[in-house]
Amino acid sequence: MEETNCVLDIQNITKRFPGVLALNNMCVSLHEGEVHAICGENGAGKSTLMKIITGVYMQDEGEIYLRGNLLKVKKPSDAYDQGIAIIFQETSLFPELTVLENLFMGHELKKKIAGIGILDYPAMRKKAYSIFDRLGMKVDLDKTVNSLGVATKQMVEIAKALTFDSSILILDEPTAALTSREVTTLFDTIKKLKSQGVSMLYISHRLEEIFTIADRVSVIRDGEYVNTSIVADVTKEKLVEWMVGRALGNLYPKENITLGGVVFEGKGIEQDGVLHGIDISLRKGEILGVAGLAGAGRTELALTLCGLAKPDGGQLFLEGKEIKLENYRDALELGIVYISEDRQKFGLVIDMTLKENITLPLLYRISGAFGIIDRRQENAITKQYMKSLSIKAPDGDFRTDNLSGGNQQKVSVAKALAAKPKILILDEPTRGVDVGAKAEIHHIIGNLAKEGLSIIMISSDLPEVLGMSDRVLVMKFGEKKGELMRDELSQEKILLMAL
Amino acid sequence: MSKQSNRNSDFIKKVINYQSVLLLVLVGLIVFFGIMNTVFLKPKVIFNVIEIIGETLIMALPMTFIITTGGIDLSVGYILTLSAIVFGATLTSTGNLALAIAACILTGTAAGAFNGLIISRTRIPPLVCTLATMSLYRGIALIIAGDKTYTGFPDAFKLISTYRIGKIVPIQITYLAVFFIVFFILYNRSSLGRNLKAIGFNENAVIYAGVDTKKIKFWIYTACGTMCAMASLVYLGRLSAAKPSMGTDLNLEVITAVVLGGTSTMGGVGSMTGTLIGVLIIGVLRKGFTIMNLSGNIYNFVLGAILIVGLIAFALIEERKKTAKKGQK
Amino acid sequence: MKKFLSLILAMAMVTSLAACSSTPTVTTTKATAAGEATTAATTAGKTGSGTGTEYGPKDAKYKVGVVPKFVAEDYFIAAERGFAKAADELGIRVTWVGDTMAQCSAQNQKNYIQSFIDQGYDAILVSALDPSSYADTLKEARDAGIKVITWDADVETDARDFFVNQAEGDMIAIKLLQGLAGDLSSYTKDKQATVALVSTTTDSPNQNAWLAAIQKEYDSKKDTDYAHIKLLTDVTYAGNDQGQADTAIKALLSKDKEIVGIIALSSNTVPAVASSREQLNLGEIKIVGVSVPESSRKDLEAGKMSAVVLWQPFDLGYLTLYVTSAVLNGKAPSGTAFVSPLSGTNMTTSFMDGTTPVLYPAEGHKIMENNVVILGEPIVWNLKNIDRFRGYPNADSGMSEFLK
Amino acid sequence: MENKKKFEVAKLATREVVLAIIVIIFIIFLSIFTNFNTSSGLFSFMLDVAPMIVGAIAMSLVILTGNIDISAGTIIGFVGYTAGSLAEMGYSIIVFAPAAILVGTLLAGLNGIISVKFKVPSIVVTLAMAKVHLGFYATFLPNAGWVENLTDNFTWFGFARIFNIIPYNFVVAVVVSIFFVLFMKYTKFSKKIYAVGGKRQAAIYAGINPDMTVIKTYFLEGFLLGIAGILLFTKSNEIMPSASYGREMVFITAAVVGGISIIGGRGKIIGAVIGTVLVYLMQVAMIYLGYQDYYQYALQGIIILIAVYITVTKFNKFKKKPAKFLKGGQTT
Repeated sequence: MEETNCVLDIQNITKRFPGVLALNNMCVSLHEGEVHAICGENGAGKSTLMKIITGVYMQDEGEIYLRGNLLKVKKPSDAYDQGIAIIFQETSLFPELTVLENLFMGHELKKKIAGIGILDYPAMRKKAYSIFDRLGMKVDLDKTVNSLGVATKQMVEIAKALTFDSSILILDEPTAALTSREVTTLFDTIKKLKSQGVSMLYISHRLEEIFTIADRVSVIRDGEYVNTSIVADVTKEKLVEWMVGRALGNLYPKENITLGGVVFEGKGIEQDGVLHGIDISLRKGEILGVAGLAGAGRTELALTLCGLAKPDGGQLFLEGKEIKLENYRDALELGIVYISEDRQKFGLVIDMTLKENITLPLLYRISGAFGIIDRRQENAITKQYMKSLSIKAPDGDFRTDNLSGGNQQKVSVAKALAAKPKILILDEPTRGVDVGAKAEIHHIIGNLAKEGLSIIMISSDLPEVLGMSDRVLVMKFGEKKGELMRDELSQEKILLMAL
Repeated sequence: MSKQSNRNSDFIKKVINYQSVLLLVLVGLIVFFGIMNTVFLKPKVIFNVIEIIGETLIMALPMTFIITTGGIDLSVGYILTLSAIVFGATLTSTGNLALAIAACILTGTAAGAFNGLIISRTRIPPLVCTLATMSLYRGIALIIAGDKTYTGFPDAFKLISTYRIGKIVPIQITYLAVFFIVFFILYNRSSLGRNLKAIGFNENAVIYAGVDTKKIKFWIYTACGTMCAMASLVYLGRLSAAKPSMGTDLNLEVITAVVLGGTSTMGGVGSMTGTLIGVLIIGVLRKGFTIMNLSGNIYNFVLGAILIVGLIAFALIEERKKTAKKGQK
Repeated sequence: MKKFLSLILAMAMVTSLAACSSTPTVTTTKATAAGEATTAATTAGKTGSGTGTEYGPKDAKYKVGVVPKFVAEDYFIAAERGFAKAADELGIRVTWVGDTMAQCSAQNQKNYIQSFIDQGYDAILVSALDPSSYADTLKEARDAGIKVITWDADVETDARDFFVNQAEGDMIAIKLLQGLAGDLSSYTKDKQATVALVSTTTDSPNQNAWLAAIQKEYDSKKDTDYAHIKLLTDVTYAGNDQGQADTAIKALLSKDKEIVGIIALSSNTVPAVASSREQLNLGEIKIVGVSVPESSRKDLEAGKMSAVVLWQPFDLGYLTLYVTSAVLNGKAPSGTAFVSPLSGTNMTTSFMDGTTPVLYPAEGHKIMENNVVILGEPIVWNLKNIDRFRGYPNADSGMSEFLK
Repeated sequence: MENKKKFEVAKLATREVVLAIIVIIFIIFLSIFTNFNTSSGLFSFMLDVAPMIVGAIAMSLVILTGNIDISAGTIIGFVGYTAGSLAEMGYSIIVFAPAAILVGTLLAGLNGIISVKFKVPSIVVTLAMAKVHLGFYATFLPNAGWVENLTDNFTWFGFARIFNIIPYNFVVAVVVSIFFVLFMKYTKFSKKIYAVGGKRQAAIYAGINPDMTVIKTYFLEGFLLGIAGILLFTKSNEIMPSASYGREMVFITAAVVGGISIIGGRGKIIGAVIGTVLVYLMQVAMIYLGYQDYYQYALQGIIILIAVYITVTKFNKFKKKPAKFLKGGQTT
């Protein structure tokens, strides 16, 4: 069926990032007027692929053909001009500008008055309204975007894409931020567009969605193309198998160890619109996996557990005593340590050296009078963890932005361990890390647990969750969907709960 | 291996290049002026540079802290003025020197704390906040002083900036040295300095390391205020008249010195030594040109030029560093 | 590479700017040079450029450093020329250095003084921005055996050997009030003319002295000579910046409609007053002020002002250097008068009729207590004698009958 | 949540209106208690506020791109000198105005180029430039660029008035203001300014070249500074370039008070205009109410703080909590 009129043909795209092979000769083809779902785990390379198509990144190898002729995009606007529009995951709207201004940013409609070209607002409004009619919704064009709800923003994003009269639309995890009701409206929209002959690449790992709207589905894993099929011909189970079907083998060196008593407990944790009455308990030496889709509220849960975000309700207990966390410092003092999923933004100061990063949270412990840092101690600590975590760097004075993703992640782990934690909260510990380093990090986690450290591990990487956890807590839309013990763990169970 | 070399080049670029180039410039200037007019090399004259830069250095030290965090304080000049006026007013009204000094220091600290409070507690950017407080403090100084000029300070007091050790070495050198060493250690060896740089690079990460960045910000602006007050005392020791129109040009002088020293207004990157050299360059330029019987205007021109060229050089170095790094990857 | 290109571009721009902004300059200075060719003041070739300037023979016995309040401004340019002239006559090496008005500060003045001390000058001649800021430095200089002479604006008396004063404050006051009284003669005791005072900044010693003197003079004769004048007590401080002065004065004029006369006390304020009056079409308001005639030439010619009051800053500089040389040669001025080449010569013609010459007293310049030498009487300048003003930056006016 | 936001939006939208109302109240107050409303009072107000308005607009443009220009004051000095010395040589406004404006444009453009090409923060570049300019006047210009006794061929414009009450230069200022209010609404370029200042990355996604935008904006600023300079100096027959050092602070203040966010990407030109009027009114009011003008500094400082506080607290809302920031929109 490759013969049927194929509007977008992606051939052998390869893209490398420092330390990671993001895409390895990827091939996907999009047919006229179809919704083609691309699914895979987080970090499988979906978003990278899309960014290449729309010229945010340049591929290292391979070509893309638009209706048979080679597609050349240097910057996003080129793609737009070619009639390819993308709705980015991270919203690309200008919060301070009005909806109208946003819709036409960079390609405003103009008219000539006395020879001078000026913006033609009536025309733009007309077009905007017609587009929103197509989407079957009403939006006040003169509101500033930051005054809109997330769903509406999403719609504006789509509308923006349509202002380019694009025949090809790429939706990157469009529902990640939406509530189920909003999702249905979005789907109606997509159906409308489809009926209007727009071809769409629909990126998601939410299987339900794929079955409701996609015509065909392609699965990718670790940057590799796995398989393509007409949706009608596959089952959810099949897809899951494709998505995670990899030799688990020694990737997850988790030994069964006898667990101690409950050390850390959260009761009825609330955060308006984010978390709804979540109970969580952690035993000594236990690894508690927290599974769920992006936006299920896992990170928010973690933040509330370590005092980085204020809960609106609920209590925390450490070793039986109730604790109040005013800020993260309190948590540190108590030995509750959090490792952020976003190394660049919250984890590391990448412009600083390994040493400086590792000791950042415990400066106040290793510095004497007038806060003078005890360098001997500092170096000792750095050396110790560089060795125990085998961080590949010449020495502690090496700048972290020169490290590979894996080693950077190890640094943030080292940073956490240096704080001598009792409870360790890992958020996506292996995101953006190549398979080799993954194994290492898993080893580390395993050993930590063996040494009696209690770990909460948030992960979207199901095999990881399966491989590492003693117990898995599954979340969906900010609610606890259930808990699975190690012996009853299976990817299907988790997915079925999470979806 | 490649990383090894990368690190070395990194090291060379960062430490050797900029600050030492600056040092060369300083030496070059001294030699130049020495040739133009040998008087310049007389110990008494060369030491006079220290006298000239007294206030500037005292204020530039905390300013380096502030700029390292990516902030800025435009109000330092007027904090100095205000504290000086308060000192003058108190002294003339009470005649009690100790009291006057206390009042002066207190005023400066309060002014700095006010900046710190606004900057750490509200989302008002430092630039705007200090722009506002700049005219606020100036206004207060004017309201207090009116058309008065406070003079006639006791000679004992003036000694803090007029006394010369062995008739040659100005007393300033002693406490300037102390101040510098303290700030140098705090900046390069203490957890505070570490945190300042980290904040400059990525405040979020510092918050996620359990550090109370607001508190730090508050304290550095407060400290800056205190130092301004001290500077005002040194200033008054040198020019014994406190009036609202004094010290107005010190704002930009101080910032110029810090930036010239290689502290980036983007935050994170900075150097105390650089600041010291920067201030010294300013002093040498001033002294040198006056010794050549040239006016302050040329000084301004040259200083501005040096600053721009310096920045461009710095930018190019950074650029090369980046490309070098890419090369390694 | 691109960077270097744009760098070059940048440089190109700067130079192009320099060119385009200095073309007019070139021509004017040419004209100047031509005009001055005959005069002694030609030596002041570089006048006005903010850099320092030197006059007199290189191998002179005495080296003298002069620090004006600020440079590149008519009043001090005229004075500078005076110094230049005297330097050539006396064979004294004079160094002239200062900042422009916008950047002048006591701190900088101190630096210049310090550097003169360092270079072992024989005398330092200061026009002080404020009396006490660097008094200590001057004392230090005196301890080092350097003569300190202040001119135009004094410092603490114990910080200098002599002060060459342009004129007695009360004389200036009298001239100002007389001038205005004359202009407002149409008013009467019952229909008084309201007069406002405009000064520069609150902390400028000269202006403050004159203000006091004016008040004193007025009070002494308020029922006789000035019966028809109502002097407003609160002074307007217009500052040194033209724009600011402009605003302040306009506000003053619109605030108080009664005002028909203004006494302005500096070369910056007088033009500001004139222009704001012009802007507001308040032609009938009479202005007298202490101002360099040249700055008000246009207003005088247009009949918008009848006169300004000033001495010959040229002569002030000239005399100062003569006093200096006397002091240096151990013949320090003493007794009641100090005789200089100026004594007995034509100051200018008086403005009453424009013919009668006003002479510097032949017996010499008055010497008051605290070693103050007085140049002479202030002069009332008008169209009749304006060309006798000496040492204009861009003209040789006044030089012709110098010392006639 | 949604309602709260709506409410804030309403406030934001009417921000300029609020300012305008304050201004009007101010004027009424002055007119009642002082002679402000007399022809001369209004006239001189219009005369003096005009250049400030144009200058503030210029500064606002630069600030909107997330930059700043500390050398604006000294650039105006150059403009004045060029205009003055040309006028002195007998050229009429048709010659000296364009020449002066050109100088302004080039100088400001130079700032933009250096700051962008060498990635040096604009505040530092322009700070250094201000020093260079100052030194330049005094060192290379005769009489430090002081031009005096300019004749009517220079000043006529400054003194000319319509209906014997409205000064020409105020008319110019009004025209410029109106033009730029429209400019910011009806041109592609204006949108780019907001985009670059607001969210650089997103701007690039939208195919905008931030560097060029910033440079162009600086040139535009220079052009406006040129106009401001002409309006400023033709009022008097004397020009002292170095005296305009420091005016940039007035511009910045006016812009900030008018609701232009110093971080860029936010604020309306009309706001800047009203802001200027307000700031300037405060200065005059002090004199009319018979205070020494130095009360004005203190007041000014406080006003800025309040004005900015109102803007900024809303502006940075969505950056507030790390938790929220972390996930962007996804925490809902």
